[in-house]
Amino acid sequence: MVEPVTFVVWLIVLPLAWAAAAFVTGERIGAWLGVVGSAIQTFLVVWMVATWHVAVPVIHRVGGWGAPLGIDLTVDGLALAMLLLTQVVSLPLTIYARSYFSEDASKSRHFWPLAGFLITGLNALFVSADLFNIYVTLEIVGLSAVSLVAIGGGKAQISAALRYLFATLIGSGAYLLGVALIYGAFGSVSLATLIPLVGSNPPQAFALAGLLMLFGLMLKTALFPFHYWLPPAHGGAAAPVSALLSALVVKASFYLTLRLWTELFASIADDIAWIPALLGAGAILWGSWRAIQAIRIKMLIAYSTVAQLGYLFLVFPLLPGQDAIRATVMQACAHGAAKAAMFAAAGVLIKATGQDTMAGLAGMTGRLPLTLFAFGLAGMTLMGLPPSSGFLAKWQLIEAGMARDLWIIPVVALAGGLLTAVYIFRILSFAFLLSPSSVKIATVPRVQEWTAFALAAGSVLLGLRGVELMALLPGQVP
Amino acid sequence: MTSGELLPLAVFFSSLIPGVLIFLMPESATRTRTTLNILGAVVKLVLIFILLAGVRAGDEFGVSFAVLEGLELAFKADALGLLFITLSAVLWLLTTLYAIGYLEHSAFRRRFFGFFSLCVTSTMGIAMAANLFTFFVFYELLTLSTFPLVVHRGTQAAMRGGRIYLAYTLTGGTVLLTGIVLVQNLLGHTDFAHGGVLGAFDDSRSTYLKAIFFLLIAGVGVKAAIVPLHGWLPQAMVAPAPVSALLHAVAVVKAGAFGIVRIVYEIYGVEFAQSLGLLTPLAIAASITILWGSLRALSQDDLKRRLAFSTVSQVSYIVLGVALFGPIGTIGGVVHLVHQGLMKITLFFCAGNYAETLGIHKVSEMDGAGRRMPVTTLAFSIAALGMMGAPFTAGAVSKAWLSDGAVAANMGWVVWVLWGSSLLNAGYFLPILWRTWFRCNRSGWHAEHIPVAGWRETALLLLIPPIVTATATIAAGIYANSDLSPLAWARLIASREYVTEIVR
Amino acid sequence: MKRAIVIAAALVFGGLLINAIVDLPSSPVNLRIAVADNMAKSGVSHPVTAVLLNFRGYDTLLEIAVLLLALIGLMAAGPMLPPPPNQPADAMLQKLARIATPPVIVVGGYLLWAGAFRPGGAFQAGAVLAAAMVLLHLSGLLSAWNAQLLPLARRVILVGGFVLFLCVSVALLAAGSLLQYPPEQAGLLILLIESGLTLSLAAILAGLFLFLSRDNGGAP
Amino acid sequence: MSSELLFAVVGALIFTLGVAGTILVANLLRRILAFNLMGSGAFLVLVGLAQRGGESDPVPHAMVLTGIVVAVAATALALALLRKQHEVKDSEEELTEIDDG
Amino acid sequence: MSAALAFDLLLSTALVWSAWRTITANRLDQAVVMFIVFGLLMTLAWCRLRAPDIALAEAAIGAGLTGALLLDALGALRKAKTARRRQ
Repeated sequence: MVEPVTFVVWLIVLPLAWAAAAFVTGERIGAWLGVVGSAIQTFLVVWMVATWHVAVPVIHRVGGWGAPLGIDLTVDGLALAMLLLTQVVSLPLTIYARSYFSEDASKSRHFWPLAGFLITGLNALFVSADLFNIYVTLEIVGLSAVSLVAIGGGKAQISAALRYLFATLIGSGAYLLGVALIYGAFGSVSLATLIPLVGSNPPQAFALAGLLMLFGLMLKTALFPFHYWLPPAHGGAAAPVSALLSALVVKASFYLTLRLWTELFASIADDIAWIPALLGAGAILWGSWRAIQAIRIKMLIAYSTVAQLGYLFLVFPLLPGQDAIRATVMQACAHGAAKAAMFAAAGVLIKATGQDTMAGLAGMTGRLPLTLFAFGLAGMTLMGLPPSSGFLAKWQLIEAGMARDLWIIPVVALAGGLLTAVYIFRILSFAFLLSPSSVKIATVPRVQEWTAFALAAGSVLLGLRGVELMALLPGQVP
Repeated sequence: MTSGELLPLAVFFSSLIPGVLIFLMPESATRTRTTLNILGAVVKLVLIFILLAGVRAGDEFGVSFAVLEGLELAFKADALGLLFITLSAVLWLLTTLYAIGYLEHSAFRRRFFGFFSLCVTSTMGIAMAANLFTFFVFYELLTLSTFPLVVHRGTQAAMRGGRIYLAYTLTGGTVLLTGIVLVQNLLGHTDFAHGGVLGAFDDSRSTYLKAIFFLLIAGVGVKAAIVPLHGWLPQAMVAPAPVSALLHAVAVVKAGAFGIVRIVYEIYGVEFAQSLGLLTPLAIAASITILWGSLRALSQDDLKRRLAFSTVSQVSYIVLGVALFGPIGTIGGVVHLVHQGLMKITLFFCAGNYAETLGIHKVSEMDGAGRRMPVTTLAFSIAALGMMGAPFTAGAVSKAWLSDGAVAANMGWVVWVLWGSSLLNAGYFLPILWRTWFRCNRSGWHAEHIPVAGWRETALLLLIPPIVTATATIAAGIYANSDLSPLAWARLIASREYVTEIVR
Repeated sequence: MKRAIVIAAALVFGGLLINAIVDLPSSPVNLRIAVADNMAKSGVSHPVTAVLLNFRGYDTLLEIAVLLLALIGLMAAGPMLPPPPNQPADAMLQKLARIATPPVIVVGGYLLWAGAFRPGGAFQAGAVLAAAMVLLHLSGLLSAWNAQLLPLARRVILVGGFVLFLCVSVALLAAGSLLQYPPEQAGLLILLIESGLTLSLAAILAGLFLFLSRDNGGAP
Repeated sequence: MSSELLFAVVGALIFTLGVAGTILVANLLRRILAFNLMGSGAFLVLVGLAQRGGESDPVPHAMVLTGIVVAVAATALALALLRKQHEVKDSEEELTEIDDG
Repeated sequence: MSAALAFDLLLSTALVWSAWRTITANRLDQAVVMFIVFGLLMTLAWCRLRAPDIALAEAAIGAGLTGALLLDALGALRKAKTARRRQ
């Protein structure tokens, strides 16, 4: 029988199809198409993961030409893990969004096609093995994300979207010039072709290209201090959009950074590995600090994203160690699920209380226990408290750091955990306060509460059984 | 799955499942919730008796799941764990009964009992943890599941208490985690084993090992409220009485003390810890805590705060026992784990009764309370005397074994610490007894909530638990030498931690 | 201050960049040969079209997606403008537009057909047609589109070419992989795709203008 | 120096100009222009560098075609957002007290 | 030096100059016009680089459509500004 992994192109084709169909059919049918499509994609990817056993990457040669003439799609454990994360997080979010947008058609009409294109872009990006093709996927992801932020149509959303747009355009511009230099230097943009060609002393253009591309990707990942665009965009967008962006979009450019860092630019990476780690530490401290001071719930969550992205970059001095990669993949998945849950929960709370402030949360543990519980579980993952995937990520990170006697990494990770606890419990204690029972709250469909809870529970359950996920990645380096 | 694997899980789920179900039930389903709570507690007790019999007969109970490659969530039900489990389970049942009476008509009961069950579940996890990793998992879960209980009242004061509680415990957790990862880094595992697992290392690593020991003890020391890490305990008094009772007598502080026992005996191994010279500093820290807690208790007028500081002092008896090299000290410490639990929970039940029935929160308001509430006050007196170490009480047994242990470990000075502590205990308990019994109140009970009904001076559910625990306090003292006493079980534990024969 | 830093940085960067470009050894891989060798199998005789629609057709598929989603984003975020005032447009301009449009369409058709063997193709053709539509709009003969109420037919035209392209590439999965043309039908399929794309691209590119534009012919 | 290489160098200059512009220029419309300059510069580098040998190379041509279309898409979106922003500037719906780090 | 190279040098200078003016022109409409000029020069450059396809696309899309969009936006923004002044 044929390897399920070869169906990977369906993960690109399906969302494209339902995006286009949703554009034609309009919001009502479009929503159903989105949900069903995501469900099928999730089933496919789970099937792939379950039957994944090959150690070597699976290659799909688009057009049958093969690199360097054609474009190759490569699926390895890392890509598969990201595909899994994307589908598993986006399925509940589509269900959530269907209910969330049900009342105003003007927004949902455009949400579904854009969401479809976004998911396409992500899936295509994870499997692409061609630098220029990656540029196109980056543009799909970037532009659809910006448009999704803007569908709010309010002043805040529009200015946030513009700021985000310029950030992402500068990022892809830098990346594009890098591609141009590499094509000039080697005459190819296919990773498989390039990696063997990069000798011991590559031309200066190559190093420059590396810097340009990595800079562009870090800007798109909102790594401190390039995070300036993220809080308004993620904090201002509609809840399902914020969830998609925080959980998945920033991970995509991070995934590319990691991939290029360890594969293509390995020769120049080692000398500068401390830079991303330093910025990551800065992100953790600064992001947490701003989150602690935030007034609005979604702003707090957005700054928490800035901080959590820092963890992803902490491991760079430990690369290409497999233990470091495992730690960072676990962190990416943990944060993906938890942050999606948190934004979904925040959306419910804001709809219920009619205000995006912490003070409005008083008494909510009594009114919306399920949502608050989801929020708490997600917070547990972000704090890295056991038993949660966030804890496993932190554990692996600390272990990897200690194994190489890089003490600063565990110290920063642990300190970051405590800072996270400060702002998470800041929200929760508002929710535990007694409120005058006179306060009326709007009713929110249960499905929104439950999807938020499902995501949060997922982020915790992964912490009780991380074996399968980690099994996707190559084994311990001896 | 064999019964050896199934039983520990069953004990675990017997409180987890009720907890989850309670969360799913509507607030109004009071009766179902009550039945579920009590059912869970009773089932747990039954299971535990099966386990007790098995362990006494020398059977092995354990089960483990891989979380990551080379990282396991592992449980085992051994003699030491079962001691803690039994204590928690019994007191859980009583506290549940008490809480049902105490929280009648109050809001958010679903939340309260839900987290209450999770809290006990975490305690079970701590008791049955077979390695430091698992221990840590449930240690932190305990913190999280007790937070909603501490802030249950939802007032600003409650929030403040909750924040302080978290600040201490989470920081402690971080320190503990650091130590644990270091152990993992050193050994590749963190399993508990009789006689310890770190003994293999030679002197070259001794400073490193000492540092790790410091981290681990500091980490669990926060929950054990070792001075100067005890600051959270008096603050957590904002919680409702059943919570204080549980926090102080069973779950939290005991988790800390229990952690110290595990670390000393089953990670380092008491002989190895002695050879590293780690026990004397521990004993000193414990002694300081014992005296300091009692001193602070003297000056507290708020009854619960006085009891809190008394807890600070009493819990360190356990630590002290652990730090006394030799089986006798061990027995004294381990048995105090149970005895202190019985006595302290009695005191908190009674404090709760005073507050609920007569609105008394301060010692200075207690004049004549004995006349109005003889039964409660009797229970209170028994427990208080037990704390002082009066004869025929559980306290006497603990103190006797501890001082003998001190002599055996030739740390004579510890005996003086114990005597000093007893005097101080008398110093802050006798005035209360004097006021309640021998002074009559003139102003009348300004805030009387519950009227007298026949012999019942207060609600029945508030009355039964303290009676039971007070009786147990005496029974544990008088029948100390029977095979079923906590002491007998402590002997069993010690006999498994030491190869040497126990003679006394 | 910031200005000075940025300019200095820009100078340094530009210097490095030019330096890197100037002393660059010749590239080890040369795709021209690969392209030349496979032209016969590509179904077209114009190399750029072969790369665009066949060798790297996947890029093009995703690129259309970018265009489409930008249009949707524009519709989602674009200003909610009032319906255009029907001011009388410049008669001269209208005459010009009327005269110009038919030949422009012819040119578009030619470019599309020419793409197979010489410069040209769907993009150029679509762009030219779009330009014609813009011209018609500016001359008041074609009114602006309203993003809020878009007739089904127009939506179908907008995505039609893309969907056609997608369907073809998926249908070719049977051959083993996405977009794997059988050499003999490659030419035909590419022409089919390109004609679909030409219409949709014209509509999309014009839409980028027509959804936003509100000055109905009136000189700016 | 061949004229192809010359154009590559020009592309480098234009890209640098564009970057500096996008960072320094305050006016958003100008920023959009600057960003387009960045793109064109990159395209020149791509083709010029690829053809520095003198012979024409279809692959970068196709890439640049793709790039131009993507650029116009991004530009249109940016302009739409820009105009929308001007439209809502006065209407005081949801105060934007969004704070950036 | 050959005539071709001379032309290329000239073209290059023009390109850089127009790009520079696009950024530095002190009036917005000037900047936009300069950008369109830049687009047309790019078309020339593409021809010189033997890339007629790109030249066509640049003329139609890069200069043409983008230019139209920019001018349209410019007009709209100016209208909005004057409207705001009136209030």
